[in-house]
Amino acid sequence: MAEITFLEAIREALTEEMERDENVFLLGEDIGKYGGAFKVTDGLQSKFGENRVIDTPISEVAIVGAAAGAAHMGMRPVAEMQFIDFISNAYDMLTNYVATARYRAFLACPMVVRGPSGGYVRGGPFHSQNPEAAFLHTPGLKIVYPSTASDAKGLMKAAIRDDDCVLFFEHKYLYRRIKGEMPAGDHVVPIGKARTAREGSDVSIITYAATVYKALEAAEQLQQEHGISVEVIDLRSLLPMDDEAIVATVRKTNRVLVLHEDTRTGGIAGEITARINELAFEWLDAPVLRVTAADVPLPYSPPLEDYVLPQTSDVVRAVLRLAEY
Amino acid sequence: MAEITFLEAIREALTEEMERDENVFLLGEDIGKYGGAFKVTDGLQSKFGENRVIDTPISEVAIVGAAAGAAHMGMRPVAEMQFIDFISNAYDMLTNYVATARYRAFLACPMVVRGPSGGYVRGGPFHSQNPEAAFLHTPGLKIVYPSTASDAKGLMKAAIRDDDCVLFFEHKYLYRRIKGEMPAGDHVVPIGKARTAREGSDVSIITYAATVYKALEAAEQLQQEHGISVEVIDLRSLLPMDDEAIVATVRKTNRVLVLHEDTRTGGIAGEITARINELAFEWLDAPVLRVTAADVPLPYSPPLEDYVLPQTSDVVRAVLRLAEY
Amino acid sequence: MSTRSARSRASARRGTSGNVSGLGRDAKLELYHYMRLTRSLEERLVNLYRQTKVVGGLFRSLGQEADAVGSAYALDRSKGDVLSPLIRNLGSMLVQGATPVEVLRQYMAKGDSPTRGRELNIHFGDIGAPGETRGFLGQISHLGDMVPVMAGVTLSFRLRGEDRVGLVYTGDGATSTGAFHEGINFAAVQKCPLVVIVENNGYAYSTPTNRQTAAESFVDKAIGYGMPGVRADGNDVLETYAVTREAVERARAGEGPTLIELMTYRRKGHAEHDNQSYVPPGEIEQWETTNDPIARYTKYLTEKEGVKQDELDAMDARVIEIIDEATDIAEASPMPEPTDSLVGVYADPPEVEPLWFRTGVQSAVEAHERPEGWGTWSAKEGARG
Amino acid sequence: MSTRSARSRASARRGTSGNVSGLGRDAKLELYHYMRLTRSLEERLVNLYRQTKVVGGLFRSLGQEADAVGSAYALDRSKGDVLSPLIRNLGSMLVQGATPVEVLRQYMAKGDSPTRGRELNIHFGDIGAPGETRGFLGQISHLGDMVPVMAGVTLSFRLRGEDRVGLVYTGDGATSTGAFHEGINFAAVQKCPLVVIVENNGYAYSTPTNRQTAAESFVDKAIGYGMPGVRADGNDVLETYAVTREAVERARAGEGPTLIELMTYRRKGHAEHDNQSYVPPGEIEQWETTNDPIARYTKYLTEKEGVKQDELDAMDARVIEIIDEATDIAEASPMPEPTDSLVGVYADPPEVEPLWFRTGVQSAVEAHERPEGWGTWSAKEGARG
Ligand SMILES: Cc1ncc(C[n+]2csc(CCOP(=O)(O)OP(=O)(O)O)c2C)c(N)n1
Ligand SMILES: Cc1ncc(C[n+]2csc(CCOP(=O)(O)OP(=O)(O)O)c2C)c(N)n1
Ligand SMILES: [Mg+2]
Ligand SMILES: [Mg+2]
Repeated sequence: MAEITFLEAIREALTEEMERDENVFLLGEDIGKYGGAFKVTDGLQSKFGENRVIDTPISEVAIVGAAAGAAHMGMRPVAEMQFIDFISNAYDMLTNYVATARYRAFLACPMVVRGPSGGYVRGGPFHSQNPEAAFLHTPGLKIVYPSTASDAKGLMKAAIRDDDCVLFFEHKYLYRRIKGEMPAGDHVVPIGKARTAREGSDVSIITYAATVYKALEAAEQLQQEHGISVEVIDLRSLLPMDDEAIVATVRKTNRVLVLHEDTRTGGIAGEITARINELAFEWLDAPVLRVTAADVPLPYSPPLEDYVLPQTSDVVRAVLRLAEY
Repeated sequence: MAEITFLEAIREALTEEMERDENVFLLGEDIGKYGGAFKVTDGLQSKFGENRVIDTPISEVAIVGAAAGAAHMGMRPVAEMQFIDFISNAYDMLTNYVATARYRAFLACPMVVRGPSGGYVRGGPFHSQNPEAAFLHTPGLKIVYPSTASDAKGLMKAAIRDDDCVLFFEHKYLYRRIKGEMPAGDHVVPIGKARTAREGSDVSIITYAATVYKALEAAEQLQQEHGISVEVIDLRSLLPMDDEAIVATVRKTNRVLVLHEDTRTGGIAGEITARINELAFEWLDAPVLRVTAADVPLPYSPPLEDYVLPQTSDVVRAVLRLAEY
Repeated sequence: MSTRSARSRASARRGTSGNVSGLGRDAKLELYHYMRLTRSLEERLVNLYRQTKVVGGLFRSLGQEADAVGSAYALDRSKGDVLSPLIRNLGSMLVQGATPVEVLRQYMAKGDSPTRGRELNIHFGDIGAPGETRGFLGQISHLGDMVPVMAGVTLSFRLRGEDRVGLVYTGDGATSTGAFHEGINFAAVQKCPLVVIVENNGYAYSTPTNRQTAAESFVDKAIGYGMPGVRADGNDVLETYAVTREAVERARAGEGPTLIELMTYRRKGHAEHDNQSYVPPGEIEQWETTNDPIARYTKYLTEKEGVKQDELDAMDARVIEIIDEATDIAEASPMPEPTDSLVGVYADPPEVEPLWFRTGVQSAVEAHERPEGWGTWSAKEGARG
Repeated sequence: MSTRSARSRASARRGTSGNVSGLGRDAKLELYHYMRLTRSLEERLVNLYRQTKVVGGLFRSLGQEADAVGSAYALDRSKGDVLSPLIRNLGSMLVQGATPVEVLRQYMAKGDSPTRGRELNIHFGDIGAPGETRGFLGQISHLGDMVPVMAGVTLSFRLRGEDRVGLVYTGDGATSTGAFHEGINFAAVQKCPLVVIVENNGYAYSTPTNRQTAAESFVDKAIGYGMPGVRADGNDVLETYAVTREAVERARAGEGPTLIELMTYRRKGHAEHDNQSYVPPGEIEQWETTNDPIARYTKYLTEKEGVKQDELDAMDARVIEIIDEATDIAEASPMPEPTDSLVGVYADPPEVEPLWFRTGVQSAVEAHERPEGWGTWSAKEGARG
């Protein structure tokens, strides 16, 4: 089969799910005729009609709230945030209304909120955000953040079929840079399972989304230049998190680096570290280290953005420190 | 000097700061004539007038946004959220506009957002929240969460004088239950410094806000019944966090429990654990353990709320496990 | 081109009154029943609150029963119409089929309450397929949020070609929220079959409407959303019914949302603890003595419909019976099992694991650790009998 | 009581035109200068964009220069009036004193740009004490947020008894945000000296106004906020000036906010990359040929004010000179130092420590790691000369 881009994989998942289940519909800003700011939904309105691909006013609260209302009634809405940065406008609706619906009212709320996230693209402080840490803290939500085209497809299908609200973050740096072959048939990747992106035995890197590629680049370099064997775990799902996979890699290498693009303080590396601490403390031969962005709003100018975000060379330095520990 | 309640201490701080600096003003829902849902601002409008204690529409976005605008122009607004749970409506304004103002635009934004937070009061899922984890992740904000009356006063004064935005969480369980004597004079407690609430040598509990009292109760019990000496660190400030104090207690006891009322996954215990791991791994004789609420929206009925929130007996059990490790 | 000011697209509306409601005698008595049931049930709750059996605050709709009952009555339950109540809409929920036992159990935080003790007061619902559910949605505390959600509920009706209509209530205060604005605008653009009712009861907590908006009336917002607006006397149950009915029919006909402002008055405080010190002297008494919706309706029924006072008295007695029975049942209900708190955050996994330090521990606290809430439920003694 | 519909409190307004603007010849030529400067500066940016010297997207206000310039010109800079621009308000910023060099440096992400390379395009400001600052506030991307912020800025004017006025711009699309609603309502209730301008340019990104609101016009929202509303021809710079001036005077007199809807048209795409495939054929050309604000104003100046075309040509040439000079300066500006990214998140501490794995490391990436942005800045070759 031919390779398709990460972005096309998402579109393929949306298309297949819309074909499979007439309750699936899309809503968001400029997603219809225009096909969305990144063209993820390109062609879907002409294929499925205006009732299944709905252009909305600039109203993230209403988009998410209306998705929830429709979801209660048996629909399966997929809401787009034009940039994921605008999900913060719907923070109340998501954390207070949507996340609690099942628990406090026994109401199903099967919906997906998706959108382009992440940096490395000179987007500046409001078009580059990684909002996972803000939502990790909310029981009732699920969060996925894929790094490969086939996971993007399979997880999107799983997210649409999930009976609860799934936040689906699409790293825009990967949209057109990453390609992959799609497995044949109804390709669904279960939410909550990590993936081993590279096997290794000396040091583990636990990461997700765009920094998976920084980890892989670093791993290659470390192998070649230092003979260090690095295992790379791509979490894929952040909530629920795959504790088993985390523990397994800790037991294997005894040295762990957590890597994410998001800022450091309050970023989800903290949660991962705490889990490792609780579940596999005795297996650690070194402290769990974090490579993350610096604690600043993400600046736009290339030298600044490059300095703030984690880079391959940082990963190399951190792994060397772990290996030497 | 006579003891005053936690709530009165906050009112005293507001009063003194309003007297000291005419740029300080208050805004929020029902804070004027009515004095606020918890009466924190009782009497302040009649004392300072309608221009300094402003009743607003039910508009948390506008309250926070207007505070920011006034702050840019040299005012020092103190905005009340009627319950801190409603701060989620202003999540965008706080994290995107306010927190970045200095960095992206060199604009000062000296303001305080305060409100009653926390559970143990049968408030249910929307009147009991602890929002610190959602904001810990945002460079540009500061967060304080006091547990004693005198810290409440001293930190409020520091927050008002701080040149950046400070989120000031007031645990409503403490409002009228906790009393203290106010130090004489201009009592300002620096933001970013923890407090040793009880000295001890066997196990450390790092906590803040209402659970400081759970920790102290447990410590007493552990001393009496098990001869275990527990040190209790009251963080007071969550952002910035007092790494020095954290490292010092780890070095002293080598066994750490992080205790907070907030839910577990994504709660700030993760960040604390990661810091301990990085800064004092070699000093740990046991994994850092977390005692927190369960990962569910906080239910309202007493048996449920009691079950979900951390209780003294949980702390005792966790410390025993650490001590025996 | 020339400038021009905001203009009105108003179509003049004539005052409605009882005789245009189109309701028969039985229906009119049913309206009376629900208004009385609302008031008496709240009075019972006050007793229970004073007995410290209510956990959390108690919210009254005294003097607003007509607006809640009359508007809800305009929905067609046989078609599966739905509504989203706010804290003063106990009456609306009763009309849709909520029962006194449910309400009492909720307020007493019982384990068999509609939310199993998870949510407070009348924050509960029953919504889904027509026939199988009664059609009211559980509110959350965050004001305004129910408007977008109901926009979505009714959007689903339109998308599926269902013949159903939704009604969402919002207070005068809640109109100031961003969620209200985004939701009503979304519903207007999407032509959702939704009726939006602003209950103007003069106050939002302590804040009078002139500190909430500079507009003369809330119905003035309608034109800015491109929808018809109607202002009606919310203390006239038949007028309320009639204007809502008209809006419901418009919605059902595919003509989109209507904004209705119902004029009423909150005679009690925001909640039971509020002493209303901010209310100008005499204002409450004025409404109580000259504009009580039940008194007005009683007068109408006896004078215009020839209903005998005896008949109404019998209905009142029946209401008390219902409430007595419900109270007994609710009081006998158990409190929830502590570990039920771990069930049902997600469909999958269906249950959260107990945290390690709780494994095997069933209940979390000793009685002496229990705090007093804001309500009157006494922590130290449990729910006293 | 009887029901009634939304009514208008409209006071009829006559069309304004050039001769009621009250501006003298010099001022009128200054308006021309700013409109031309706006257009030519954006044209220069297009060149630089094509040369891959612009980092990030490029946003045009082609065809909207009159609305931006005319409205901003109505503020009194000597009194310290302030405005909050949006992405199409380059013209407004120039009127307040923003310079082409600043704009060019911003777009090129230079280290000496007004935000030191931290923010994009025209997201920069200069606001504070009158006299010391020029009075424009740096916007953020999240639409609507500037309305509450400007409510607060102007609230401070009222609280301190300062004789200053604020002006906030919002697009037709941004009116759908909760922040817009909360902010304008807050300003109305608080009688803030604020003018709110809705620039109705027909589109929000690809979304036409009839998918943004069901209302006939945005000015219809004014009555619902209890403020006067005026709709004006935003492509007529003098009419725009006149209606804004009136609103500014109302605000300064303590009479509170006014909502102004300026009718205009976005002739280019949302940003340079947008091919406008969603625009009905002929629509752009129609506006271009019959309703270009500069062409219209040129006609007015030459026909009604007796300005010679030569004089205008000389002004145009001067504008190009200014821009050439500014381009040279901006191109010569350095990119920021990487570690400047750690400075100034807080007043205290003034600087974030470098993370441990970066200690001593000055620049983060090798050239080969650099990604292409959405803009045309070429990662591989840096900012090509
Ligand atoms: C977003 C939000 N902010 C603040 C509150 C706190 N609060 C609860 S009820 C209330 C007043 C509501 O007034 P109104 O909408 O007029 O309804 P009423 O109580 O008069 O029926 C307030 C401020 C809230 N619930 N939600
Ligand atoms: C809250 C929010 N949602 C979405 C966006 C993405 N976005 C940026 S500009 C734009 C369209 C704005 O349209 P309008 O307000 O009419 O302004 P115009 O571009 O026409 O001047 C959108 C949807 C945003 N910036 N903020
Ligand atoms: Mg009200
Ligand atoms: Mg527009």
